[in-house]
Amino acid sequence: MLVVSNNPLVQSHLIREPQHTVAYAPVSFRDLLILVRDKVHQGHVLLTHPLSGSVKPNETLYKSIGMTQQPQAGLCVDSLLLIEEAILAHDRFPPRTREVTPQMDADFQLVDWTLLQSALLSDFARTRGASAGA
Amino acid sequence: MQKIRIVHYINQFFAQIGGEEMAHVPPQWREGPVGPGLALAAAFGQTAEIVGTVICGDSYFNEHTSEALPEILDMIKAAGADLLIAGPAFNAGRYGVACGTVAKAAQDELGIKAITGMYVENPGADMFAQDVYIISTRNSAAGMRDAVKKLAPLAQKLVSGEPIGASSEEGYLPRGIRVNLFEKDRGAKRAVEMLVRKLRGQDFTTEYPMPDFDRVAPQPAVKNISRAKVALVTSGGIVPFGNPDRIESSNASRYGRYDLENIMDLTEGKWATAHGGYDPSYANRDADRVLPVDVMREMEIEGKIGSLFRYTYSTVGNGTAVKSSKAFADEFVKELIKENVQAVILTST
Amino acid sequence: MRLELGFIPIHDVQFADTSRVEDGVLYVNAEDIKALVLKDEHISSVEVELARPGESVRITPVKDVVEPRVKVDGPGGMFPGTVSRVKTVGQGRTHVLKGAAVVTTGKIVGFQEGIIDMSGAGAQYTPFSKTQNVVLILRPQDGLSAHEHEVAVRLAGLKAAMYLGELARELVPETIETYETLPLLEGLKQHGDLPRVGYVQMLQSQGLLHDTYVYGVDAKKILPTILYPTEVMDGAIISGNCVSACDKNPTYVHQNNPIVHELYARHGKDFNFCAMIITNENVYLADKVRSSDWTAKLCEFLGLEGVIVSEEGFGNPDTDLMMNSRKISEKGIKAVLLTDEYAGRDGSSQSLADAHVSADAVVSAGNANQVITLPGMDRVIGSEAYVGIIAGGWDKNKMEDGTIMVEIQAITGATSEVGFGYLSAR
Amino acid sequence: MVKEIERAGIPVVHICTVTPISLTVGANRIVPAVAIPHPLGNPALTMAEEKALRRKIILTALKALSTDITEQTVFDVE
Repeated sequence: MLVVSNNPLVQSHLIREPQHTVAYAPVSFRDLLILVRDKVHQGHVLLTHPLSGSVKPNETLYKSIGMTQQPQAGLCVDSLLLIEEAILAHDRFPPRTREVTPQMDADFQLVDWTLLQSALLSDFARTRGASAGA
Repeated sequence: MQKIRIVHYINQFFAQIGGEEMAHVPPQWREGPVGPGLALAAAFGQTAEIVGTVICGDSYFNEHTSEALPEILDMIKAAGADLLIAGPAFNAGRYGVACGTVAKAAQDELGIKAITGMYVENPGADMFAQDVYIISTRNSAAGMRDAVKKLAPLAQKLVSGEPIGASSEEGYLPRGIRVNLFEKDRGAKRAVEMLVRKLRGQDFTTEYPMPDFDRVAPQPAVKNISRAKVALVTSGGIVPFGNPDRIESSNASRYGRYDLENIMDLTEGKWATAHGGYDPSYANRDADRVLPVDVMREMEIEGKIGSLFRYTYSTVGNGTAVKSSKAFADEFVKELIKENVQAVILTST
Repeated sequence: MRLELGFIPIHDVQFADTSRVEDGVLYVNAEDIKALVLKDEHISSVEVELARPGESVRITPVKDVVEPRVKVDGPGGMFPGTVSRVKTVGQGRTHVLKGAAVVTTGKIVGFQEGIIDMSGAGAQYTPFSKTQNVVLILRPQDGLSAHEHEVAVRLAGLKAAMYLGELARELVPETIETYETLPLLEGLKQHGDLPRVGYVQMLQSQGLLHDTYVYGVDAKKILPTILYPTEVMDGAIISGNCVSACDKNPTYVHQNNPIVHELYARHGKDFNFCAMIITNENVYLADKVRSSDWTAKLCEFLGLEGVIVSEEGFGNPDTDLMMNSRKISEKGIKAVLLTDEYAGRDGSSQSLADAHVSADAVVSAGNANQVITLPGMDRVIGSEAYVGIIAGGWDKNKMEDGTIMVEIQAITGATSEVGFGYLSAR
Repeated sequence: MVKEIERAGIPVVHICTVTPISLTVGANRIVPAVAIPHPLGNPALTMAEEKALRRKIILTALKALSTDITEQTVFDVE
């Protein structure tokens, strides 16, 4: 899985797992969604939902999104519609300015990581199953 | 407390001047309530007074809007109104459009409260439901009593500035703005009731209509494109260099209207893109790659189209950003119609 | 499967030396509860407080709410697979301390949510302003991971509710309600002329503070499956989620699932309520596809003609909801959806992150972005320190006079997507 | 935008890179474009070739406007 993430905790966990590639970018939540959209245009297919979790887009600072490692030929339209809708949904939540304590920052990272972890488990089952069947 | 001063707008039919044959009468002023105004006045009781009634023929209003509207607004203003009530228009289309137009103008230009009433399928309802409160009425004047019963309390709330409840509570047509309310039955019970009705094939009303599934039937083909005036519109964000209207780089809240007169080609340094989603260098080097003015001029010269409309409209949006772009289009489409544009080419990235 | 619920109404809660129920009053020995909870070495301290309807009390951040119940007859115990051994439940008799609730609070993450106001403007938005609440304030051992902390708090609430529920074992219920769902074929024989109806419940299943458990199994690992609806009344489903508290189902709401109850109310009259299907809301898109495929398949397999589908959460679950709607409709089955809305503070934004034309019958539980001013309270159980940073909280929402402004999404159960409340939007 | 223009009574053709989005937003006459940063161009070509390509797309659009349709239709550039 290609994980596009602005979450340092995700990067530190996945760096030890060669089956995953982390495209780490220390950017805003919104810019991360844009980054993912650009990758969709390059042919990568979304594997996780860009609005995972209930922490609202104007609240958490972190997002990690799973995509296929390799781009496919041509654009995955479902992925594009999904990421475009996610960007629109993001923009509906008014920006907030508030102090994020180090503890909160760590917690936002942690929750984002657990959301991604649940996807990694599913992805492991799928890709291992596929190779066993091949 | 001082009585609310109401001006009532009605058409020639409800003023008992006459039917279609009298629809040409220009605006006139009568002191006090007329026709349905009597029922309205009764519903308000001591809290309000209909100080006067503006009467205008439906044909006159719709064919001479630019003259009729200022005249009507002057009458409303001169009467020192706190509130304008228009109609209700029930299912009368031209009357509905007139009521919506007058109510919106009273609100926007005179700064007074305004309210009207219509049947949901009245074309005026679709045009004005987002701008003015429109009481949902039956499709004929037989629904007058019912309409008045809902109109008076909502009008009073509007004037006093009390919070307005949800459309289903107050009886107005949904305005696309979601308002919370407490229902009599809990959600689970309402869901079961809705399911039973759906299973039986009975009428039910969804509490949240899905957005944007309305489809517009295709317009017939342009009969002779080689004589047609064609307009160029884009969501690709092509703007004069420097972005004078400061159109935002994504999901813009504004659009620009730009003059193409004597412009044969969009050249680098004069035109650029405001779009921030993608690499802008291609469009900045040659904006015709997004807004094909150069080729449209060739088409004009070769007689493949009649002419290219003088202005282009440009905004930034991805295909799915329908909400704000809908508002822009509603605005600029008026000019397209006025200028007799017969076809539009819309380009998107 | 047939279950009797025996209701013992509770209209007051008091501390006492011996825990017991007398004349509708729940007497609680706090020391007993503390000792019980502190058996878990992950919990370092626990305080017990009481909150009654009408009091000037705010409970926050709320983790879970649980109803005290006890199984007096029939297989298994309350909350099977967690604090009781695994055994299929939902038959026999269960006693309920109706009107009482255990509320757990304690900071697990720094942006935690959930407000229950026992009086004032916020009270009408949460069903738990009307219950007699025994509140546990739980603190973890130092260095405990957030995951273990969540488990410890979750189990503490269940154990306390078990303990209080046990007080009802020998009591004579004031009223007894019977709920019965027959095996499919027998049900068809009995109600052959009525339309076959089911309930599809979508469960939040994504990660820390976003999980739900079914007989102890993490719901993200289930395939959609079938339950007798009475199973949930014995605690087959429990909550492990509380983020964005307005539309998450506390365990109490699972125990009292209002859709189950409203379907039973008209079962055998207007339709044949055949079964309940549970499905999940995973992060991984292939899981969403599979689960919605299976949900539609089970609906078809059961021969259902109509279903109610309830969502849990906003954002990515909207995608699951629309997949379910589309696939169930494509089977020719009529569906009614239950959701809440995020239409912005002014109500003008599109309410859901996804939409499908098949979703033509939707019940709305209200706009969670609605802003509300809550009065200051004489007593705060837990801590208000997090109110400013919760999803519904404003940045500078604490006014000098003690009032706070929040979106109702901060209020526990405000926009319940199983239709527990009365709030809606138009 | 496309629906508002059409609803007002003016036929509109949507030249759009991602035709499924165009279908989703309710365009009736759709002509596929080249690529997102340059829907009516291709920087890999010479200026003359590029203009020829743009002409083809516009001619297809004019053909679409001149064609009666009853449902959403994608007019491929030949």
